[in-house]
This record gives sequence, C-alpha cells and structure tokens, in this order.
Amino acid sequence: MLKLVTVMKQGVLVVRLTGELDVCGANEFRAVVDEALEASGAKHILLNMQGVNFIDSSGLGVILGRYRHIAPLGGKILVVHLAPQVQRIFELAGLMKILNIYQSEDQALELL
Amino acid sequence: MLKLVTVMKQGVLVVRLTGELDVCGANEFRAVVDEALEASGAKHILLNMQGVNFIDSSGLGVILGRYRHIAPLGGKILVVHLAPQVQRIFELAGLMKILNIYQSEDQALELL
Amino acid sequence: MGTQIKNQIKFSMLSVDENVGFARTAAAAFAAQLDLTLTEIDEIKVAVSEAVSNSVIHGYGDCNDKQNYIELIMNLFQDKLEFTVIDYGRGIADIKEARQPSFSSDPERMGLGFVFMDSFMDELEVISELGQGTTVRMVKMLVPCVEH
Amino acid sequence: MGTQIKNQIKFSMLSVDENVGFARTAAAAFAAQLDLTLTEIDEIKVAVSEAVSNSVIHGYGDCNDKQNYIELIMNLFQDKLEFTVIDYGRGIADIKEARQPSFSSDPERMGLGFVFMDSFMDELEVISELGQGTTVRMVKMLVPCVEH
Ligand SMILES: Nc1ncnc2c1ncn2[C@@H]1O[C@H](COP(=O)(O)OP(=O)(O)O)[C@@H](O)[C@H]1O
Ligand SMILES: Nc1ncnc2c1ncn2[C@@H]1O[C@H](COP(=O)(O)OP(=O)(O)O)[C@@H](O)[C@H]1O
Repeated sequence: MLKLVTVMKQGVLVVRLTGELDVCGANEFRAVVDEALEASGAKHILLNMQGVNFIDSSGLGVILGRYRHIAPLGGKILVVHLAPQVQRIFELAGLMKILNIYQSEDQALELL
Repeated sequence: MLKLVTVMKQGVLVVRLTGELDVCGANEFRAVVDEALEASGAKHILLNMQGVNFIDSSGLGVILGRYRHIAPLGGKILVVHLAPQVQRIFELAGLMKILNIYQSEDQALELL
Repeated sequence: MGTQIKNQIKFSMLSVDENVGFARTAAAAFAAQLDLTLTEIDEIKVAVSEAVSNSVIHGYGDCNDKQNYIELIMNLFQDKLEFTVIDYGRGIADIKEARQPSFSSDPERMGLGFVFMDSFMDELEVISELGQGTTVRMVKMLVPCVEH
Repeated sequence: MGTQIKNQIKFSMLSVDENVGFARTAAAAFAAQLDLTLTEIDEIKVAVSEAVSNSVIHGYGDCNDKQNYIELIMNLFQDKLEFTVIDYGRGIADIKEARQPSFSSDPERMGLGFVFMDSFMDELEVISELGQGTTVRMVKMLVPCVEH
C-alpha cells in the first residue's frame, strides 16, 4: 500500500511517498496529488521517493500524467532520494529527461 | 533459509542463527549442530537468536531434541537475543523452563 | 453481509519443505492488505506454517511420489480472514487424539502444531479421512479497533 | 535434465488491483529459494507486476463481473525460473502491435509493460485469442556464478 503525505513548501507541492508505486499506488497517487494541485494551485511538484522501493509502468504512467498536466503551465517535477532500482526504471523509460533530480528537498527548493 | 555459524567459546558451542526456524531450518539446524557437538565434544550450547524472527513447532522440536541429547550429560542450553514473537512461542511451549536466558553471549559465558 | 468474499487467492504447491516458508509468506502478504497488528500477522504465519508443515510431514511424509500437491485457499470476508490447507495424503485416524496437546505420531516432534493453530486463530476445523487426505480450516476474526 | 520441474506453485487469484502486489511478492518469495541477486529479484518483480497488471487492467478491465480469476504458475527448473500469467479476458487482437514500445490501447498508459517484461526476462512468449484470454510466459535463466 502506498502512503502519501503532501505539504506545501515555498509554493511547491511536496509529496512524500512510502510504499510501492504499482497500479494500486498509481490510483492513490493520482487521487491525492490531483486534489492537492487543485487545492494549492501549485505549479511545481517535488517527489520525495525515499520510501519507494518498487515502481512499474503504472507508477511511471501516473508521474508522466502529472507532468503532462503541469508542463504546459511551466511546471516542473523535482525528484529526490531515488532508490537505485527505481532510478533504473526511470532511465529505461526515458523519464530522466523530463525530471529534475536533486540530493534533498532543501537543495531542490533552493536550486529550483 | 536458515543460516548457521558455529564457534567454540570457552568450551561452549556457540550457534549464531539467521533466518527462520521452521521445518527447513530445523533440518539444517539438526545437521549442523549435531556435527559440531560431535566434533567439539562440547557439553553446553549457546544459541544466539539475534537473526531469528520466526519459529514454529518444528523449530522448537529441534531445540528440545538437542536439549534431550545434552541434558543427561549435565549440558545446558543458553539463549541470547530472543525476539519478542519468538520468546512468546517458547513460553507457550513451556520451553523457558529448560532454557537459560541471558542478555548477551558474554554474559551467558560469564554466568554459566 | 459478512459472508460475501471480498478477495480470494488459491494456491496449489508441491509438497516440499521449501514451500512451507513460501506459504506463510503468502499468508502474511494476503493479511497485509488489512490493518492488522504485527502480532496478529505473526500468529497467522505460525498457524499456516504448522498446517502446511503437517501436510508435508504427516500427510505425504512416507510417500515417495514427488508430485504431491498441497492447496492453500485464502479468503477475505468483511469480518474475517479464512485459511484452508488441503492435502490428499494419509489422513488422520483419530482427529480428537491428534488435536491433544503433546500428541504426536512422531517421537521427534512436539505435538504442538494443532495447539498453536488453536491458540493463534479464532476458529479451527479439521476434516480428515484415512487415505483420502486432510483439510484444516482456520479463521482469524477482524475486530475493528478493539484491543485484544 | 534441465526440463524436470524441481518446484511448482500455482495460484489463482481474483482479478483486483490489490492482488498485483500480492503476485509479485509471491514471485519474489518463490525466487528467494535460489541464490539470485537483488537486481534479478527486482527484475522478476517488475515483470510479474506488469503481466498481472495487464490482466487486471486490459484483460478484465471493462468487465464488471467480480468473479474473474488470474492464474500465476511458477515453475523452477534446474536452469531456469518460469512464470506464466493467464487470464480469460478480452484477449489481444494484434500481439505484434501490442508488444511495440509505447503502444497502448489506453491513452493514460505508457505502453511499456511488454517492454519491461522483455528487457527483464530472458524469454517472453505471448499467446492470446480475442474473447478467450491471454497467456504470458516469462523465463529467467539461472546462470550459476557468471556475471551478467
Ligand atoms: N495433514 C496431516 N495428515 C496426516 N496426519 C496429520 C496431519 N496433520 C496432523 N496429523 C497427525 O496429527 C498429529 C498431531 O499434529 P500436531 O499437533 O501438528 O503435532 P506434530 O506435527 O508435532 O506431530 C501428528 O503427529 C500426525 O499424526
Ligand atoms: N492481458 C491482456 N489482455 C488484453 N489486452 C492486453 C493484455 N496485455 C496487454 N494487452 C494489450 O497490449 C497493450 C500493450 O501492453 P503494455 O505494453 O503492457 O502497455 P500498457 O499496459 O501500458 O498499455 C495494452 O495497451 C493492451 O491493449
């Protein structure tokens, strides 16, 4: 089961994930993040993937879906704390090109 | 899969266990410990259960079996680092009465 | 209604020692979809481990045919989890005797399998026929937000 | 002989999202009896997750009957692990097209499921008939002590 915590930091929607980003996790992610985007009006999303040790194409799809949503408005997806096996899936899918990887939440917000 | 490391310390056969002590683990345990007892001539066995998070009646049976083997010769079974769920099973089975529980390997060897 | 199945997974596995660990991991993973305590999950693991071990050791124990199968059926209902372990092995002659604490037909064993299944689950039903096999059905009640 | 089955576990599970996680955990637990690397186990988890997700999403996706089952058969041979995922759902009209990278019949999805199954496993076979269902067979070779 995927657990999501969302918080606003400097106008950026920070999403902290714990669990597995598969088809179930993707549904959960879509529901929570879309609502938070709507409520906050945030342009950028920062994904803290520290607690995610599994992702498959359903998980990738939901991240790409959010990207398609915010990119036309100049929004970016920032990612921190990618586990190696998750990063490998991102790379295979060509997702690294559209994501911005940072070392920590603070660094991401600072360098944005 | 159960992993076992045996070492002699002050004449005591120290057995360090990692994994699950079920029917598979019990077979492994019996083979390794009986051979080490034979080879070393040790009287007492010290079980370091730090890495054991699961035990069932097959696991209990093999410990009791070794006890029956060494008890007539004045041997004891010393146990350290019991996880709570493992200790609960020991208690339900009435095994605490015949085992000697200590805080650490050093303490067990000192107080023996 | 509490009787409607919300989820079901059935398995059939070769009767080998290695699959006992597999079966209890699967049971724990099935139980993980619910909000159980670690203690409850440990209890389910022990009970399923005992039932499947019995099928491997006693049910098919002295039978050399490698193609013996054990079935594990896991059902989730509104208010309970049900685990059923089935073998088509030797069967139990006297179920009442078999369920007694410390009774074992094997002097090397403790006779605690049924005791653990009984104490860790809320219901235990054993059906067996000599030469036909044994079915063990165990139920863990899901008590929402009550300490126990 | 490499063709003899050393272990087999079959299961049948209701086609619900929650069981996708269950299936890959089971696959990882089955693979854990071997001395695989963590990377290999992760690869198996992703491939099984994709195949089972496809059965839930595409195979039975627009079908409201709750009693749809997916089968997962796991075989261990001397030299390989084999995972077969079977559904009795919609089926695939054009398998070649379906296996193309980025092809998806669902605009919300990435069309990477078969790509991942292909890259993470050593063999991938897809058999399907419209209205009858789909069978995906995947093989992971066990290469003893060789880096790859
Ligand atoms: N699946 C089974 N098939 C045949 N006999 C069984 C089965 N399960 C249990 N028994 C019988 O019941 C006895 C008691 O079982 P149990 O309480 O689990 O103790 P143990 O496994 O230590 O013997 C066993 O010794 C065996 O004779
Ligand atoms: N089990 C299945 N039943 C029916 N159609 C399927 C099945 N698996 C795959 N497909 C079809 O093949 C297409 C490609 O699958 P895949 O590569 O996994 O990508 P995705 O799941 O992202 O669509 C799917 O969009 C679907 O049309």
